[in-house]
Amino acid sequence: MSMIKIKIDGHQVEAEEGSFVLEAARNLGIYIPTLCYYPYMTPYAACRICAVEAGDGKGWSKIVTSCNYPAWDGLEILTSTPRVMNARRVNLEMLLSRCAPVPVLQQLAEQFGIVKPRWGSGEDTCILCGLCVRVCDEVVGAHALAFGERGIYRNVVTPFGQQSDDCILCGACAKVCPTGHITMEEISNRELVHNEMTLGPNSAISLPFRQAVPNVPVINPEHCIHFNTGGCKVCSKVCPKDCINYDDTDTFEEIEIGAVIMATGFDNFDPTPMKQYGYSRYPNVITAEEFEVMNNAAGPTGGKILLENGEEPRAIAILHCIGSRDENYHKYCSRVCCMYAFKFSHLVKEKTSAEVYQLYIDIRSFGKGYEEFYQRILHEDVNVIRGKGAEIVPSGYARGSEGHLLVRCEDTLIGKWREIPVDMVILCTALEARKDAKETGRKFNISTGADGWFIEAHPKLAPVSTTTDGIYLAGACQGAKDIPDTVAQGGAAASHAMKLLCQGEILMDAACATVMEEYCSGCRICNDLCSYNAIEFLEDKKVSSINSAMCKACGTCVAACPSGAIVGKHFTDQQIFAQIEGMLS
Amino acid sequence: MTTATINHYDIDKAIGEIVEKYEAKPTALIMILQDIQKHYRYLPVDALKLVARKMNLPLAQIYGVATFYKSFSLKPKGKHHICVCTGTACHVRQAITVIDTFERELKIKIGETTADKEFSLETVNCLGACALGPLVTIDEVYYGNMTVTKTSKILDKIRTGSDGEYETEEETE
Amino acid sequence: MSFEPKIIGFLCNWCSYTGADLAGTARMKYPPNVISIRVMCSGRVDPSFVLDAFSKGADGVLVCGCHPGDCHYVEGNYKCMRRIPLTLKILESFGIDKGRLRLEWVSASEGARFQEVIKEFTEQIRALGPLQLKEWTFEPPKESEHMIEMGRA
Amino acid sequence: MIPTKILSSKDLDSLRSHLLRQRQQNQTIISVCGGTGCLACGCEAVLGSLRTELKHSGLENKVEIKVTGCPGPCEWGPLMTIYPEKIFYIKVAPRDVPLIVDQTIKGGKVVKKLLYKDPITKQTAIHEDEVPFFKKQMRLLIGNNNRIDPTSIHDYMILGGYQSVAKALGTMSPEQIIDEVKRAGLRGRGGGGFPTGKKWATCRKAPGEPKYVICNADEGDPGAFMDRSLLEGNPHSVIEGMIIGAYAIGSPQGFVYVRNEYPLAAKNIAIAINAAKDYGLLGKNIMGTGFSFDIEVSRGGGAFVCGESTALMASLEGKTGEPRAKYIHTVESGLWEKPSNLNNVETWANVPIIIEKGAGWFSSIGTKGSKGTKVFALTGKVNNTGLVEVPMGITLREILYDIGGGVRGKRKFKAVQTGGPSGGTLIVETSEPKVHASLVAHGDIHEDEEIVSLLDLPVDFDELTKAGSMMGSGGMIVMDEDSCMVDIAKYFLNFLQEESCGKCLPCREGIRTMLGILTRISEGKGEMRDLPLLEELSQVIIDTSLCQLGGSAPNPVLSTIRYFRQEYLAHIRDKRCPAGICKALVSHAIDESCIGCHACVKPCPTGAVVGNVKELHYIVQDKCIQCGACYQICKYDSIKRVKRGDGDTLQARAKELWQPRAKTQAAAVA
Repeated sequence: MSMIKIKIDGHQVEAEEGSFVLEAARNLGIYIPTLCYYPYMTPYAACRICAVEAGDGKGWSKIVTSCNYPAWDGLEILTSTPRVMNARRVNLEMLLSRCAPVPVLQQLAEQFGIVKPRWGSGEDTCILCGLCVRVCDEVVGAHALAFGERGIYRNVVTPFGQQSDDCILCGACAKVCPTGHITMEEISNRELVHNEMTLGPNSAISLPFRQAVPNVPVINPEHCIHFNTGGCKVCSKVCPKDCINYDDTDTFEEIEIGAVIMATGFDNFDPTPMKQYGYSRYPNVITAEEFEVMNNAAGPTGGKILLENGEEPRAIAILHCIGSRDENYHKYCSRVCCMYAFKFSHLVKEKTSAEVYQLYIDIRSFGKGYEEFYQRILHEDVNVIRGKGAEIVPSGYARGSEGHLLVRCEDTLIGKWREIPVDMVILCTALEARKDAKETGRKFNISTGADGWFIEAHPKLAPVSTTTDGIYLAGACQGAKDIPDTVAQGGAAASHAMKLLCQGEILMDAACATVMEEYCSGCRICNDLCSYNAIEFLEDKKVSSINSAMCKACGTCVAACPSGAIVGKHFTDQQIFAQIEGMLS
Repeated sequence: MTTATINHYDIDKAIGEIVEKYEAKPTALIMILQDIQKHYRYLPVDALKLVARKMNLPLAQIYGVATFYKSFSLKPKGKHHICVCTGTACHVRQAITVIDTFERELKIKIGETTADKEFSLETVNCLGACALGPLVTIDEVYYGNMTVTKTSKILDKIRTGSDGEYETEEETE
Repeated sequence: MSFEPKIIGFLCNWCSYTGADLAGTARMKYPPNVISIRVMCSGRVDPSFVLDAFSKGADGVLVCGCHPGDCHYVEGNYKCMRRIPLTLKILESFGIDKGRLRLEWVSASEGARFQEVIKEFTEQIRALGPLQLKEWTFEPPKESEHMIEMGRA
Repeated sequence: MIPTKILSSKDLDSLRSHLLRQRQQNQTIISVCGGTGCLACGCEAVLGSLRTELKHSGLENKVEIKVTGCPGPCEWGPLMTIYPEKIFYIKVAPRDVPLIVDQTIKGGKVVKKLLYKDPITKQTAIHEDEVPFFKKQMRLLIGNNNRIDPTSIHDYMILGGYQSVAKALGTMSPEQIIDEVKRAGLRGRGGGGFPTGKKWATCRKAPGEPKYVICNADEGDPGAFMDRSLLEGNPHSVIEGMIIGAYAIGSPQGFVYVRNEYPLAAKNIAIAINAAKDYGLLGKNIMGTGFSFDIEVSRGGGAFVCGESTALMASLEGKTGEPRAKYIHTVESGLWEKPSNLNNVETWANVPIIIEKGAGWFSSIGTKGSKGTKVFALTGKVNNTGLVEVPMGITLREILYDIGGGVRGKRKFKAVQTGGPSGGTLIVETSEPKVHASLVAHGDIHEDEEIVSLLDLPVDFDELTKAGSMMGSGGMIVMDEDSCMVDIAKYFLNFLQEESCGKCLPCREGIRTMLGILTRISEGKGEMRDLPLLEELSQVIIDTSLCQLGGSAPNPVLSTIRYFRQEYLAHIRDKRCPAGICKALVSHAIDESCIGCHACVKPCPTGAVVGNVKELHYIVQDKCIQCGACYQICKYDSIKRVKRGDGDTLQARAKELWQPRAKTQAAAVA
């Protein structure tokens, strides 16, 4: 595009041919009021407030709207002649006579000295600038808003006034509306859908979580408009350093490593199959993890403990051992539930005035300071009942006062069958191995036990190393444990790994296989037999040879060699024959 | 096709035919809506949603067009559709008195439909027969040189259902 | 007293041997007939070991390895899985009943399963009775028609 | 051999001569006008009885009936012309048909009753051109209307149709055609008067393919129906013009955007397009010249704003008819941002004539600035309502009095309004004392200065714009003293408020505000400061409106204030409506000229009129709702519209002056 010269209020300036006069004026710092103009959208020129006088300097001049008037060579613009100021003032007065309460108009009115429009004042707050309709069409690409009717009946509306199913709740229209006529319906008071209670972000661009490393915002494709409709890209326009890259995807890196520490963690047991507790059927029956999220200040309720309908609970029951110490689910004890259950009741007592009932089988306060914490909780008058929670039933059936949940259990200490009315039930669900633990284990050559936890080399002597050397275990992936134990294991695994890495040379165990060249016929059967490809073929000597550093001494090649040319040290054929002979004699 | 018996099966077929007739070209959108208006005497909501889907245009654009142009209406019109011409020529020949009479007789305002869905009253800007101002069309039949008295006579005639040929001779013959 | 079979067991060090050890530490009871030899991997078991065991008077041979995919050396047990059927064929040609050799997968945590396998195999061998090896005489293999044609073609 | 496809001008001539041979020379043809105007007058009934009558007398295969377009004088509908004698009958009723068949068809005699009778000279005219209404006209475009059946292409070809296409596509290059149109001095007939040749040239040069050619048949102006009769009566002339224009500009696709309220026009143009396609005059490789061009009809949805070019194009794109700023002209970026050349129906219809008769002949007609003829729709309070095609340069007085036959009834002429709402200016007799006083009060002229009466201004784009008026699209509404100027201004603003698209603020809010002020004035609540306020608002609206609808909306208000200032003052100061239209300021009363014919009693909806036969009647003031029924019925002009509240004084005075009249005197007045 060629550059041309134009004059604005006497200032000579260079501009691109066809570029809009308003931008040129703003670059020069000349103030021109606008209402329906927005930087990233094609100018609509509906409010006419940005009117200026355009002339050719030789007598011809005309009032034009600067936001969409294309510059041409020799153009002269006057932004504050009496005719222009009068035009803006009367237009503003006419708009005020329809939308008196709009703050942005009142500010402009002061500038132009309008006290009260001469034709009475209407109460409408929509100035029909069309920004919302255009942002939805051009930028977001959802086409959810439309101009209805025409003339003085013209209004901005979703088709037929119903909630439009094209609308993707991006909120762009509410953000762009200059008068606040469009407000986002208070989304957060949507009722508390428990199974969506996550700490994860739901806006399009955000930090994954507060302390994320690197502490850099990331685009979430499922919420971002660009990935849905191909439109928007406002973030790349506003980013000063222009570092938004839309086609950045996960990449696979091949890295050379010396050791691996498996710290893949655990999953929470999903209590839905246990029908008697009614999880996901009664909204106020939640799992411990959800209660934890509710307590988190960054969580959906901002740290407050609330029921489904947003009120505060009056009584809460905490049921221990849901899914653990259970014949048909997990026989092992998850170790951590008792202590965090007490933490929960402490939190409930602190944050609300609710009554707390804990139903346990045996209290496992095994750690340092754990028992003292248990005694302290007892003194905060938490009702502790020895008896596993048997069933949860909405109290509508029994007592007529709906809204409650009835926890049915057998209090073995007093030998009575009890029905406790509560508002909320927290299930301390078991810790179980990751669903994909088996595949991950197979990838790293470590086997998983019956419960899915990784198997350590030895339960007592080598709890953090595995049968495969160089691969270590840390944390709950090896078995349910709480934070102190996990941290300790982490340290141990790290030290094992460091030992391996900074040793310089490594101690090889004696057993390995070697090829006796005089017997080797060069048949190469053993070459691709070894899964550690420790066997290569020497072209010059036409014989195979085994790299002893890589050989793991499994002996498979020894058995496979047709001419018996490979000797497996410490497990030679003769030794085994001798053993057989010894056993049978 | 009375408006009451719209059921989903034939609305889909009917809209499909109409859209097909114009090969779903955007330039034909207004003509498609006119055919629907003629077919149902108004634009039903689900018909517009179907059009939006078949022509893969946003529903917002279809709604904007349906409410912008005067010949479309989202509410069912009356059985007899009265159009009073308010062109300048007819206005100068006192079309206002005719409109006032219609509004008085039918007890509705311009643009409305009587409760029993018999009559809907509308004004239109110039039907192109200015020689016969003030002019009224009722169901495509033209009634020229209307006066206050003739209005009530025609209404009674249509109410009694005898759509006999109406003499339009000049009263002052 | 009934016939007490002598069974040689080749146990892979990482899975079956550890499984046996687990059965032991769990004080599980199983017949003592199986004498186990530890090998680093079931892939190490050479068919000649099996034949040597039979020739030296073993009544049954049990080979145990890790479950396929669990092998500490990745594919050792697959190799064994291929060799055992060949060995069975050889045993057949020697007239030894195929039931006398068995391959089992026992993982490190399956102490109970190891106990089961031992009990069951011992009963099986007891049922087969002691192994009487006949004097081995060499008969040349019959010329199959196919080989004859090949020769003539 | 009769060519089914026209591949060259030779085929055209052979087809034309074949058609002429087919039509025996002196076969009688009865052409009945089937335009919307005559349709409204009941020409269907006339045709019906004509067909039955001919069947009875066994003449149906000897006499041909041709249903034609509108020749012009809708006032005298249903019209009938009998060829070859060219006898011209007006106001034919179904019961006159038997008389016509046996007297004129069989006997060759003329039915005197149905001939046109000049109201003043009482002279009857047998042939069409003897009628004074047609004498002063130069009917190039609508002259052939009563000789063409719009649904048959053959009638058009017989009259030399498509010769210009053959000539243009065959012998001329696009540049030559554009140069020919430029030299002819053809200017846009849509009201703007932009030189057509220059427009085509810019569109041809503009980059961007494909280019579009659009015919604006939206004709939203109320009181204008020239485009309707052209499209209904002679669609092929428009198509021929578009083919030549498209060839000159190099456009493969054309659109005809027909107004929703013209169903007959849409039908006829569609039939014509298909007929042209069958003959290979439209579609691929027209007449073997390699140029292919297709026309598509698109119907409007009932929006006056779609007459504006950018709004029309938005409507064509299937969107709401919202205009966009014309800083980039539509000839460079119009329909789907492609160069689009939009012209009015009448402009396209002129093109074949220019090509056929040449630019020299065309520029000989009309004035220095405006060439050719212009079709006006003369309506309102004029005797001969209808289409008038006159050469440029004729004065408005000639149109109004010589052609229009003067003001209807015995009322005095007040003003004529041209250009419809988007022109909105008045043309008045400035020599009128009241008008002269108003101009002086308005400060336009000094006390003694005399200016040329606008009626004597020649019809010319530049002259009219110089005088502050405007040619406009052609609507010409005559108003007599019965029209109240405040009401006329209110009517136009109300029309524009309904038709405004509502996009830009000055038009949407400005018209609403001004209408509010005018309504207050018409209800007697006006204040003196309203007039300067109206003028201030008008200036801002004209300056900042986005399109011409808003830009020209204040014109009616400005020109009514300018010429009829004292009427506004009457409404504001004396709370009186001189013309008796503004209901709030009027009360109906009966004066002494009432002869007691009792006609006004029955129609009164509220029974306000009281009196028995042959005696003086009077209107009960508080019951009367000023509906005007009695005013329309009274033949003796004895119902007066006086200032609100003066009704009783007038009726009291009438009671003394009234004395019973002998019956004979009453008959004389009828």
